[in-house]
Amino acid sequence: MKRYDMIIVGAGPAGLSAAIEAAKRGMKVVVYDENAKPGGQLFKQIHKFFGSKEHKAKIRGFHIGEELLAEANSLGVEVVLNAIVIGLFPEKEVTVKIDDHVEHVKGDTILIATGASENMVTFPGWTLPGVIGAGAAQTMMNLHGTLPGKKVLMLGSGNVGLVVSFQLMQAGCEVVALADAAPRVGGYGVHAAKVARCGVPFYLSHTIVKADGDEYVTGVTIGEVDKNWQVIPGTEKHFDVDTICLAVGLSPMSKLADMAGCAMEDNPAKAGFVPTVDKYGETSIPGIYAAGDVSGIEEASSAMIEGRIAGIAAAAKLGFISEEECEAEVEKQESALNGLRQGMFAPGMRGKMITETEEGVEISQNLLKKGFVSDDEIERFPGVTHNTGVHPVIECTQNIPCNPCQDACPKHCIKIGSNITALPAIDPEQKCTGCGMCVASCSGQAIFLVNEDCGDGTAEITLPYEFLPLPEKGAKGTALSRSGEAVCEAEVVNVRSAKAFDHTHLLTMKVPKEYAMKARFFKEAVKS
Amino acid sequence: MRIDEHPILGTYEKGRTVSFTFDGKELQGCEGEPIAIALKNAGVMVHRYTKKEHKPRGIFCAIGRCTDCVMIVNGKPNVRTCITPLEEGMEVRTQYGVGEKAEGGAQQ
Amino acid sequence: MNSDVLIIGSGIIGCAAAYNLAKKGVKVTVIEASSNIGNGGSVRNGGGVRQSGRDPRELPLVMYAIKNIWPNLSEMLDTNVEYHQQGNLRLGSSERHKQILDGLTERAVKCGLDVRMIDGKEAREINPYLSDAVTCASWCPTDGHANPLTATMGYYKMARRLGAHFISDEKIVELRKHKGAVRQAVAASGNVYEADRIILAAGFESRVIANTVGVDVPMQPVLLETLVTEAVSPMFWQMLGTADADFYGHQTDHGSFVFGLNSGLEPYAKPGKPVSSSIAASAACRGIMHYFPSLEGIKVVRTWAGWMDSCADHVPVISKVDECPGLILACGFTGHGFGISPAVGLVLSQLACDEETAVDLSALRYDRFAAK
Amino acid sequence: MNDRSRDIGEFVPQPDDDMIVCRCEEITKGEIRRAVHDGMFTLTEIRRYLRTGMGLCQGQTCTKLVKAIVSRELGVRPNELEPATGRAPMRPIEMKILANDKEDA
Repeated sequence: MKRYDMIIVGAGPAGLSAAIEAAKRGMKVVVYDENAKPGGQLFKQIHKFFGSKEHKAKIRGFHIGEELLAEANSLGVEVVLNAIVIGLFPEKEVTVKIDDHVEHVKGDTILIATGASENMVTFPGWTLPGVIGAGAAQTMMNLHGTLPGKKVLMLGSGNVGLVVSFQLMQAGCEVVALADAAPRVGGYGVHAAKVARCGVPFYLSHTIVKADGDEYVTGVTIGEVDKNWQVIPGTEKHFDVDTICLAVGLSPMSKLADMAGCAMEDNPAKAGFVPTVDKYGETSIPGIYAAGDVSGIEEASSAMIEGRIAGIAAAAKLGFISEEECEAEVEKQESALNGLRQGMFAPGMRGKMITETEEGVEISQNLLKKGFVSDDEIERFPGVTHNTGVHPVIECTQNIPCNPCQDACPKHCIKIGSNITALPAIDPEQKCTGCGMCVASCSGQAIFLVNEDCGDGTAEITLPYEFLPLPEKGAKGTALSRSGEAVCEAEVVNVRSAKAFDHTHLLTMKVPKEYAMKARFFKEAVKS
Repeated sequence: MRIDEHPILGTYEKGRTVSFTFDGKELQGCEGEPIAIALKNAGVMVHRYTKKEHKPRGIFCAIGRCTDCVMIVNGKPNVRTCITPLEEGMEVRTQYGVGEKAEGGAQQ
Repeated sequence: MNSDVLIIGSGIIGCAAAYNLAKKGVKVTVIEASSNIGNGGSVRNGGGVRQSGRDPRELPLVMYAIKNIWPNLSEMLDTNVEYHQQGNLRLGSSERHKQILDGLTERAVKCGLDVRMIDGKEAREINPYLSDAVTCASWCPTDGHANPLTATMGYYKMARRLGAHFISDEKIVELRKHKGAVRQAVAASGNVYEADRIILAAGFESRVIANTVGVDVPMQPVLLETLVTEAVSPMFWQMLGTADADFYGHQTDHGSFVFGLNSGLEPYAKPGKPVSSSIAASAACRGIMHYFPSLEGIKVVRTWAGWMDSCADHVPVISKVDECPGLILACGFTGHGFGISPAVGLVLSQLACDEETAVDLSALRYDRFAAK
Repeated sequence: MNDRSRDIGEFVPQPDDDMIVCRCEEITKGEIRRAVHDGMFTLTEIRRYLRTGMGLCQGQTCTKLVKAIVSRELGVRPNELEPATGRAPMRPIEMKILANDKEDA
C-alpha cells in the first residue's frame, strides 16, 4: 500500500501550512481536498487580514492562499484535488475517492485539517430557496462571480456576518439590514463600522420572525427579542428581500477524527465537538494530529500557525528533525500564536463583557449596539487627534492583534509599540505627508486622512474605497456619516490608486469644514 | 446575476458558454461552473420539492455539504448541483421527493 | 432497587421482554451498560424477518412471530416498524451456490416451511432488477423484513409507557446468589439491583456476567457490518440474501437500501470499540452489483459496525438455569435474533412468570453443550 | 447512570412544533420533542427512532439544532449530550466507485 510520511486531509490554511513545514524538513507529504480548488475558505476571503507582518497581515485572504499553494508546490507537496476522504481507519489508513475509484493509502502521520461547517438557525420559512449560509454567499460571489441576490438581509454580526455584508455590497448587492439576536455586535468594531457607514442599519437584539414566500424568499420580518429571546410583539419590521443570509457561527467539522477513534470533547470554548489535542496538535492517537478550525474555531491566521506546529511536530516524531529543533521551532510558533490570541476577541474572552480598552478608554457602546462610533464618542480614542494640515485620523477603538499601520507610515506618525493589541496613537511631533499608505494598509478600513480646514471653509477627507464604479475626480455626491446617514454635499477632488494599495483606492472628498470629523463615506449622485 | 467586474477580484475566469436543459428548456451557462451557479444566473431558484411536505428547496450551503440543492442530472437523482460541474448538453431536471415527478401529479 | 424482573441489556431482546412483562403488570427494570438504548446487533443488521435459511431449532420461534406478532407489531408498539412480508430470495450464481441452496431448502421443507428452489428466470420474474448472473435462488414467499431501529425503539417506547423502568449508563459486572437463587445484580457503580428473576440479554457481555455465578455459554463477539444508501424510488420489497452470505438486506420504506455485509474478516476484528473495516463496504458493493447492476449508481451514505454474540452452535440460548434458580439466559443470537425477537420477548416473559412458553424451547437450553 | 423514568414534565405543545429541523428527512421540532418524552434521551436514540441526521447530508446541518432542542427538553446543557458517532463515508459515495477500490492507482 502506498505510504506517505504525512497525509493531510484538507488543503485550507492549516493543511497547507503543515504541508509546507513537513515538506521543508524532507517529508513526503500528500494533501487531499474535496474541492476543485485548494485553499479552503481562503479563496473566498477577499478582505485584508489583520495581524502582524509575520501573520501575513494586510494581505488579502485569497492572496495568502495563492502564496501557501505556491510554496507547497515548490516544496514538492502532492496536492490532490476533488479527492474526498471517505474514512480514517486503524493503522492510519485513509480511503480516498479520486475520480471513479477509491484509493487506500497509509500515513506514518496524519493531519486532520477539515475546517468547519456553518451553524444554522430555524425560523418559519428557513427552508425556502433564497435562505442561504453566509459561506454560500461568499462561494457564489467570490469563486463563481454570481450575485446571491439583489436585496439581502444578513443575520449575524460576528466577523463572518460583517465581512460578508461588506462583500455583498462590493459585489453589487444591497444589504437592507444586519440583524443579530445578541445585544451587541459580535465581530470586530472596524468591520462593523465599514458596513454601517455604507448605510446598512444594524438591528441588535433582533431575530428573524419569518421569511415570506411560497416558492422562494420574497421578504423577511425581523423583531426585537426580550431577555428570553422571545420576540416582543409590536416590534416587527418587514423588508422586501430576495435573499436571507445566515452567519450564526461555525462548528468544527470533526467527524473524521471521531470516526478514527480520537478522544473527543464538547467544548463551548472551541465552539463545539473537537478532538482533544496537546500543544503540538496531536490527538489521543499517536501520530494523528488536528489543526485549524477542526480543533476549535479561530481565525485563519491561527489555523496557519497551528498547521505549522503540527507539521514541525510530525517531522520530529518521524526523526526528520531533532527534538531540540522541534522544541525551538514550536516555541517560536507558539509565541506567534499567543500574539494572535490577545485582545478583546481572544478565544478566552468569549462571552465576556468588556467596558474599557487596555488603555482605560471607555468602549463605544454605540459601536456595539449600532455598528458605528458616535460623534461624541470618537474623540476619546488615541488615534483621533486634531492638527493643522493633513493628518491621520485612526478610528480603531478596540484592542485587536493588528499593527501594519505602524510600519506603513514612512514618517512614523503612528505608534502602537510592542504590544500588538494596543490602540494606535498619533505622534504629534511627526509630520504627515498625506501619502495615504496607512489608509490602504489598514485591514479594518479605519484610517482617514483629514485636513480639517483647507482655508476656504472646506475640509478634505481621504477614505479607503473598494467599490465599483470608482468615482472620478470631480464627481459630485453626498457625504455619509459613520452611521451611513447623508450629512452634506461632497465632491471628489482626488482619486489615488496604486499597486501598493492593493485595490484599496484612496478617495479624497471635499466637504464643508464643519463635517471634517463627521463625513466618512462618499456616495456618488446618480448620473442623469 | 453575474458580476461583470469585481472591485477586488477584477473579472472572473469562466469556461466557454455551453447549452444545457432545465426541465426540457434550453439554458446557457459556463462550462465547468457548478450547475447550481448556471441555474442561479438563469433565474432558477427551486431545485427540488421535498418528499414528505412537497416544499421547494434550492441552494443553501453551496459547498456540497447540506445536499439541499440536489436534482436529477442526466437521469441520476440526488446529484449535488452546487459542486457538480456543468457540461455541454446536460439534462437537468427538478427532483420530486427522491426521483422524477410521478405520473398523475402525485409525488414519490 | 427492587423489581419482580430485572433485565440486563436493552437490545431488542431485552426491550421486547420488558414490553411483554410490563403488559402483564410485572414490575420490570432494564439495565443498559452503554449510553444508548438498543446498542449492539439490534441496530446493526439487515432487518431480515425470515424463516428460510434458519436452523430448525429456532425455526418455530420465527414461524410463531411471523404468524402471530409481526403483522400487528406496528400497531402494538404505536411505531411504524416497516414490516413487509413479500418473500425472501437467496441468490446463487454457480453450481456450488446451488448445492448450498438445495441443502438449505431441503432442510426447511422438512420443517414444513413453504420454500422452494427456483431458476434464474423465475427469480427475475419476482425481481426484475436481478442480473443474468443469477442462475438459481431459494424462494420463501412468507419471509420479509422490518426496520430494526424503529422496532427496537418501539419496544422500548411502549415498555416504558407501560411502566417498565429503564436505566442506561449502568454496567452490570456481577450476579449474586442469595439463599441458593440468583437475586442480585451488582453494577460497576456499586449499585445493587434485586429481583426475583434476572434475564440476561446482554449480547456477548452475557458470558462474563453469567460466569460470576459459575455459568458459561460458549460464545464470542463477532463483528457485524452494515451499510445504508441514499433513498431512491421504491424498486422491490423482497428480503435478499446470497448463498455465500456475502451480503443481505432490503430496500426500506424510506427508499434507502440497508445491507448487512460479510467480508470474511469479521471473526478476526480487533477487540474493543467495533470499527468498520476499510475494505468490507467495497467488497459488499461488488457483491451487490454482481446481482443488482442497476444499483451501481446509488450512493452509500453510512457504514457502521457492531458486535454480535456468536454462539458455538450458531443458535441462541433461551433458557432457565437449573442450578441458578432465578436466572434466565437470552444470548448467543449469532446475528439472527432480530426476526425472532418478538417471539423471544414473549417466551422470556413466560419463562419469567413460570408459565408455559408459546414455543417449545428445549432445543435452546443452556446445558446442550454439557458432557453427555 | 441515566434514569429513563425520571420526571421531565409533560409534553406541552409549542406554536413552532411544525418547524422543520432536519431538512433532509423533514423531521419537525414537535416530533423531536415528542420523541424525548417517549424516552429518546440521547441524540443516537432520536436518530434511530426518527431518522434525524440520517439523510443525505448525514446530520451536517441539523446536529446542533437537534441537540439544542433535546437538551432544552431534558433540562441539561447541550454539551452534556454526546453527539452521534461519525461514520464513513464522509460524503455519499456511489456503489460503483466504492466497489472500485485499489491500493495503487
